[in-house]
Amino acid sequence: ADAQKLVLTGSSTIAPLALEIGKHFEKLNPGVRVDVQSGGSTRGVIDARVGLADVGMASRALKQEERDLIAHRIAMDGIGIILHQKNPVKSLNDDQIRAIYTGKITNWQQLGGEDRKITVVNKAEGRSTLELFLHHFLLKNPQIRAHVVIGDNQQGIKTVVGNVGAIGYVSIGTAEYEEAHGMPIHLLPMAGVPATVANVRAGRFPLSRPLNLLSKGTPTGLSKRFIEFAQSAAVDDLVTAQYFVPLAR
Amino acid sequence: MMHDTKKLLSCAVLPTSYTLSDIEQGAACCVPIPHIQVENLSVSYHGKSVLEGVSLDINKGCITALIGPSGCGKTSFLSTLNRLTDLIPGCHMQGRIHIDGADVTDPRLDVLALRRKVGMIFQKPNPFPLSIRRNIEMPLREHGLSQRSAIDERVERALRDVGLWEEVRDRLDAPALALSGGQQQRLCIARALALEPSILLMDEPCSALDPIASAVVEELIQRLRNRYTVVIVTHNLAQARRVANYAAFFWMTEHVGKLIEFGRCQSLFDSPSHDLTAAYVTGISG
Amino acid sequence: MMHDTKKLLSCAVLPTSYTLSDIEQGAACCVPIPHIQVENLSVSYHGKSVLEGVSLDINKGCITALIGPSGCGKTSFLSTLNRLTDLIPGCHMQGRIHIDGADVTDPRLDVLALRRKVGMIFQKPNPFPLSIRRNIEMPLREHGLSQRSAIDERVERALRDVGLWEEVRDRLDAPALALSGGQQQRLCIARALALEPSILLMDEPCSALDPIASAVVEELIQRLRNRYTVVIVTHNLAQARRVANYAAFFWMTEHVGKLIEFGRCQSLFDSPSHDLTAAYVTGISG
Amino acid sequence: MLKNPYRLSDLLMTITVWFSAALVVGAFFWLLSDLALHGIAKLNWSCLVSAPENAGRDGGIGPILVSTLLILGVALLMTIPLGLGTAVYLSEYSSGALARSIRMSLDVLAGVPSIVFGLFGNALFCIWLGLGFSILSGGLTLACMMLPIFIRSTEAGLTAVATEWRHGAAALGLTQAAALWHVLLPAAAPAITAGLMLSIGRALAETAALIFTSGYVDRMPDSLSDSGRALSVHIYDLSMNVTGGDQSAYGAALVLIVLLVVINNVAASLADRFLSQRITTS
Amino acid sequence: MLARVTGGIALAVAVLLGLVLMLLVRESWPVLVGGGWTRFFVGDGWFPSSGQFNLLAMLWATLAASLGALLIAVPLGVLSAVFSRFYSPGWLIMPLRRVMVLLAGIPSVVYGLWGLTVLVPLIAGWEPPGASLLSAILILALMILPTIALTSEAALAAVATSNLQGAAALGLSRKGIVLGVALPAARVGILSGALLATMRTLGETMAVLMVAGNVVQTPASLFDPVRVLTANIALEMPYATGDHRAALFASGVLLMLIVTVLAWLAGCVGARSNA
Ligand SMILES: Nc1ncnc2c1ncn2[C@@H]1O[C@H](COP(=O)(O)OP(=O)(O)OP(=O)(O)O)[C@@H](O)[C@H]1O
Ligand SMILES: Nc1ncnc2c1ncn2[C@@H]1O[C@H](COP(=O)(O)OP(=O)(O)OP(=O)(O)O)[C@@H](O)[C@H]1O
Ligand SMILES: [Mg+2]
Ligand SMILES: [Mg+2]
Repeated sequence: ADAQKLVLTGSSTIAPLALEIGKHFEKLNPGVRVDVQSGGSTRGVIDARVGLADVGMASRALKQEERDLIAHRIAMDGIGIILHQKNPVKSLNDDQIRAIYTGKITNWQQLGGEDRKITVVNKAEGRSTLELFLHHFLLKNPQIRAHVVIGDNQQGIKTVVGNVGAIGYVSIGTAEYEEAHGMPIHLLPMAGVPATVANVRAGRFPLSRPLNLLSKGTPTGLSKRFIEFAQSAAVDDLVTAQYFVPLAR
Repeated sequence: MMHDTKKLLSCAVLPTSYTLSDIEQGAACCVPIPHIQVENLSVSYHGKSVLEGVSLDINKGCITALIGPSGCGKTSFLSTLNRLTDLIPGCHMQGRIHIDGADVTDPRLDVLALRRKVGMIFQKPNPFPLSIRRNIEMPLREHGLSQRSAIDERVERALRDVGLWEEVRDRLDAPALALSGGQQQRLCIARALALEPSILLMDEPCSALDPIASAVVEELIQRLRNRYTVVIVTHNLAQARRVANYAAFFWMTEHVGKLIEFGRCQSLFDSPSHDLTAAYVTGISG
Repeated sequence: MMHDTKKLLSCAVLPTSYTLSDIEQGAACCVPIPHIQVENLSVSYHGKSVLEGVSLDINKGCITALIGPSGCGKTSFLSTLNRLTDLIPGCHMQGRIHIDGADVTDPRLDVLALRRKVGMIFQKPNPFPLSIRRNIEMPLREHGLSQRSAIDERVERALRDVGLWEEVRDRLDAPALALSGGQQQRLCIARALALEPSILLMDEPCSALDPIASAVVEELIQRLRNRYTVVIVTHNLAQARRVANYAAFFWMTEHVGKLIEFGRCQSLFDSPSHDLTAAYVTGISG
Repeated sequence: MLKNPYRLSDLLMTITVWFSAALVVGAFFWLLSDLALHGIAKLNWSCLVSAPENAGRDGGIGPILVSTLLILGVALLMTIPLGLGTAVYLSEYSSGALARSIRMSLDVLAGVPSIVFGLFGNALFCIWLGLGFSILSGGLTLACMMLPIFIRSTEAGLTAVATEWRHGAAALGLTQAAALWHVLLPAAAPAITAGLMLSIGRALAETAALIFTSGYVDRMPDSLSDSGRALSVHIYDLSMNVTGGDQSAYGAALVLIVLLVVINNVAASLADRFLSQRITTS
Repeated sequence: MLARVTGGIALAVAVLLGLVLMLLVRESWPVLVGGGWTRFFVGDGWFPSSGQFNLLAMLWATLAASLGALLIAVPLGVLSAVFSRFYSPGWLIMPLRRVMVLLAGIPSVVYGLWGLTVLVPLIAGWEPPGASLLSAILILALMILPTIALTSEAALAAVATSNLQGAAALGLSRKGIVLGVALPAARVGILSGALLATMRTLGETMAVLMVAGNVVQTPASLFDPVRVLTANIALEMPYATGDHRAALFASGVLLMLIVTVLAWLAGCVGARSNA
């Protein structure tokens, strides 16, 4: 890519945010273009590694074998458990969640709720939210007895909205927004910590992931300037507008 | 009476296979009993009149040929007799038609029953894209016959009637479209006969066939005389002469068809009373 | 020679509009100069032979009628003469055909030039879905004529030749498909004539037309005598008698067509030398 | 004459047919009214021309419309000549080994999931040919998807042209090219337009293949080598990735449907004009 | 000359299409040779991260969804085509066709979105989880209905009027004409329309992904969530590497094979009914 054009590829979760950051960056640096392509975190890793993209995007921490890249955190995203508004269950502990997801508990009655079948909503293989969730609850994917497997955040929310017995996990920012806009869902606290953006930002919420920009080696030139801009406090309002959690500074 | 019959015979020469008893049974044809009575019939398409003021009586058991140049309304006339005009968008008919005393133009008439009674054969053989057997069986079933043996018997009888039985008996389940043109046309006739109609309308039934097939079908039509009232459109004047007892000559003036002359076949051909008829039957020979 | 001419005339009655000078110009037809020489021709479809061992010479300026029952290979025979067989999948021909001395079966032959020289008219009129003018003009342009005035002149001449000019002169840009059947057929003939062929093949050119249109086209064909070598397939034996100088009778034995008899029209009809011919020309009259 | 014994079954049939038609239409009106209900609020003139803001929740879809049309244009520019050429080859020389293998691979390709086309386009056009994420890559990939549909329907149209005309043209000594140009293609025009509309429909609705080729950038494209977001990708992103993007998604869906109707009508009237010119004037 | 030019174009297209097929095969090659093709049909299930690549459950789901959609859409589509050819009052025909053309062009994402927000909750209220084989079938049926209705209508329109007139002249009722003549005469056209539709159901990705629930399991009831092969590719491809990626491509190859077999079968049926 030429010096004035920056190509970002990767996580579809980060893409809308990166697009907005890119637009602001373009405004501040006339003549510069920032092209954002989505396609998934793995794609961001691969493209950044082979140089197809100047900067990769990954909505998770780098794995062991990906340490040849450098991750630059630009925001946080908390993952919260959501239930339907009509579901009287107001909190679940980790063991209960584990039991639900492994199919040991199949009815809300067993958890003090109504007599209603539990619909377990899980994420598709490879998604970083899934990896985070499994890691936190010490589960393996084959153990999970899901009823619905989803791709992206919105699908999860729409699924829970449409099904009183459903349980799922989604991005907290998104869930807060939808809840505020009248979607019949509610977020559960985790280990007693309420699932709020503020708690994620403060690092109190146990289930959260970093949103990373990736570079091959130490970034230089335009990439460096962009990454620095994306990490600066100047983008905090953009991050908030996309319902993610700005970095604690 | 006897005199009439003779005249008739001299015009419509019967095939050699006919015996005297055949002719004698043919009394129906010789005694003019009107079977179809048409009064002041007009047909229009999308408001444009194509046939006007036709009145004639078609006699029971006789073969009546309709002749005339293309476009003069012969097909349109035929189609009114079984109310096939209902199906043609924009087609409208006026006037009176009585068949066996019932008014064909009555909107409350049961047209399905009418059409069952008045069979129709088209210029281009139009067997359905089904097997030979199904072609005959399907209409029978639709008309309420459901007993296997009765159906099989009727299928065979109809095919025998048209002389097709020997040719197709071991391939009744072959597609009808695999038959030759002449066979297809005979199948279409068999299909109509199986419903036991009393009237058969034929719209140039031989014109799409080669001469041999055409001769076979023509001979078949002659065998239908007396058992059925046949109205046949043909461009082949020689054929009209050979098969018909009565002939009706249509002509078109200013794009509107009219019935010019109607009468005994022989008199129409040999001593036409109208100049147009004379010109047509002599000027343009087959 | 004179004798021959008389015989010929008595068979193919010339229309009243013909004058003696016409007949005298027609020397080409009376002196048998072979124009098309066919030797031992066979045609097969997908390996199945349908026509075998046909040998005959077609004379210049004469009208030769091909008669015979359906399926005996008349159309197939015609199609070999302008190599239209090339277009039919699975069709294969064997034998020799010479036109004006050139070998038609030669694979290196310029078929486009051949087909320009050998015009063909089909049973169903097939004007292109273009305007009347474009139907004639387009082939001319494709054959390299590009001068506006020359084209216009040829279009007019061709339309006059077929007697269509007066009927369509003020609607040359109307769609050809809006013409009546007979007009369409004459347009197709005009289209072929505009290319100035020397041979015209006609495959039942009148059979899809009503008698009046048919008579017009027939008269037109007779006017083509002497100027063109015409090979015409017809099911209408009366027509063959009326128009043709020579006749070839094809018959099918065991699904393979053969040329049974070929000769002067009159002798073939009046004193056929073969039983099959006799049966065909008498047994099944028009 | 009597009343029929078989009238009852006829009545039953009539009821069944009316009921089925009503059911089908009813289901679709449910769907369409839902779409309209959700999306209509988002629709106005300014949204058609302005750029998206806030990840598409606000603002319009101007650049996206432009990208969509450019991608479609590129795809059509490829599809029409290649498709016509191939269809002509298949219909006129159908017996060859090449024809047979092309026909077979076309049938197979009709069944390849679109996402695989996306990966193919990414590998071939973006990376191997170095076009990168661009409108060009997207259009070319779409062309690959449209070709099977377009070729098959054009071929069917050509083979359905009456043999009378083929033989008529040949008998006049016309070259095959002349016959095609003057007679066969005009006569097959309705089938060709139908195939074209089918392929346009498929192209406009395509999501998976475009994410990997024309990309995600929602800026107004400067050239064909710019990345540009297609309308269907926009809809997908709004409904699946963007929090609070549903209403915009419905709005964009409505625009897409209207666009399709407009394109279809334009195509149909162009074809009509072309046909009537060929048929009636000199 | 024409043969050269069009042959050249055809060859170019053939090469292009060949490249697509090559890519599919090349990308799936590692698992095809590495693990043998049998691994797609044996084993505990689909756990790509632990090297288990059993596609059978998804294959059944794909077939069940397609078959179900056809069972609904073919009768409805054909009957509505019959309606517009034989029963509809004249003024209704054009609007009806317009609606069908419109619907045929609605992108699958939109069907999916609608299914997810309207249809799935409806079914969930009846029998959770809602996202299920049934919802996939219904959405697919809705998607292919226009195709089937339009192609059937075209096939019915192509039935020779001589046949319809002949049937009417035999005194057949409208029902008799439709069932006895029109539909049998149009069967090849209807069949090829249904085939087109089947291909679409097999290849459809986004809409099914959004409503089917995507759980890898062999469906035991209509209310079971299922994952079809295309959804599997779309869900996992962006995150897949190595053998996992190759296995996804292999499932693409499998889909293609099914479609090929179908196309071939249809060819046989068409050839037979023409003869
Ligand atoms: N469906 C139709 N719509 C409009 N006009 C029609 C229709 N059918 C026939 N006509 C017109 O009605 C007139 C009479 O047609 P008809 O078919 O009855 O003539 P015909 O004597 O049977 O001719 P032919 O000998 O060619 O069969 C013709 O001018 C024809 O153009
Ligand atoms: N394209 C074809 N493929 C296979 N067989 C054919 C083809 N065309 C004709 N035939 C067969 O070849 C034989 C001769 O056909 P042809 O059309 O030459 O006969 P014909 O004498 O012209 O008949 P008709 O008088 O009916 O026009 C027939 O048995 C026919 O079935
Ligand atoms: Mg008629
Ligand atoms: Mg022939």
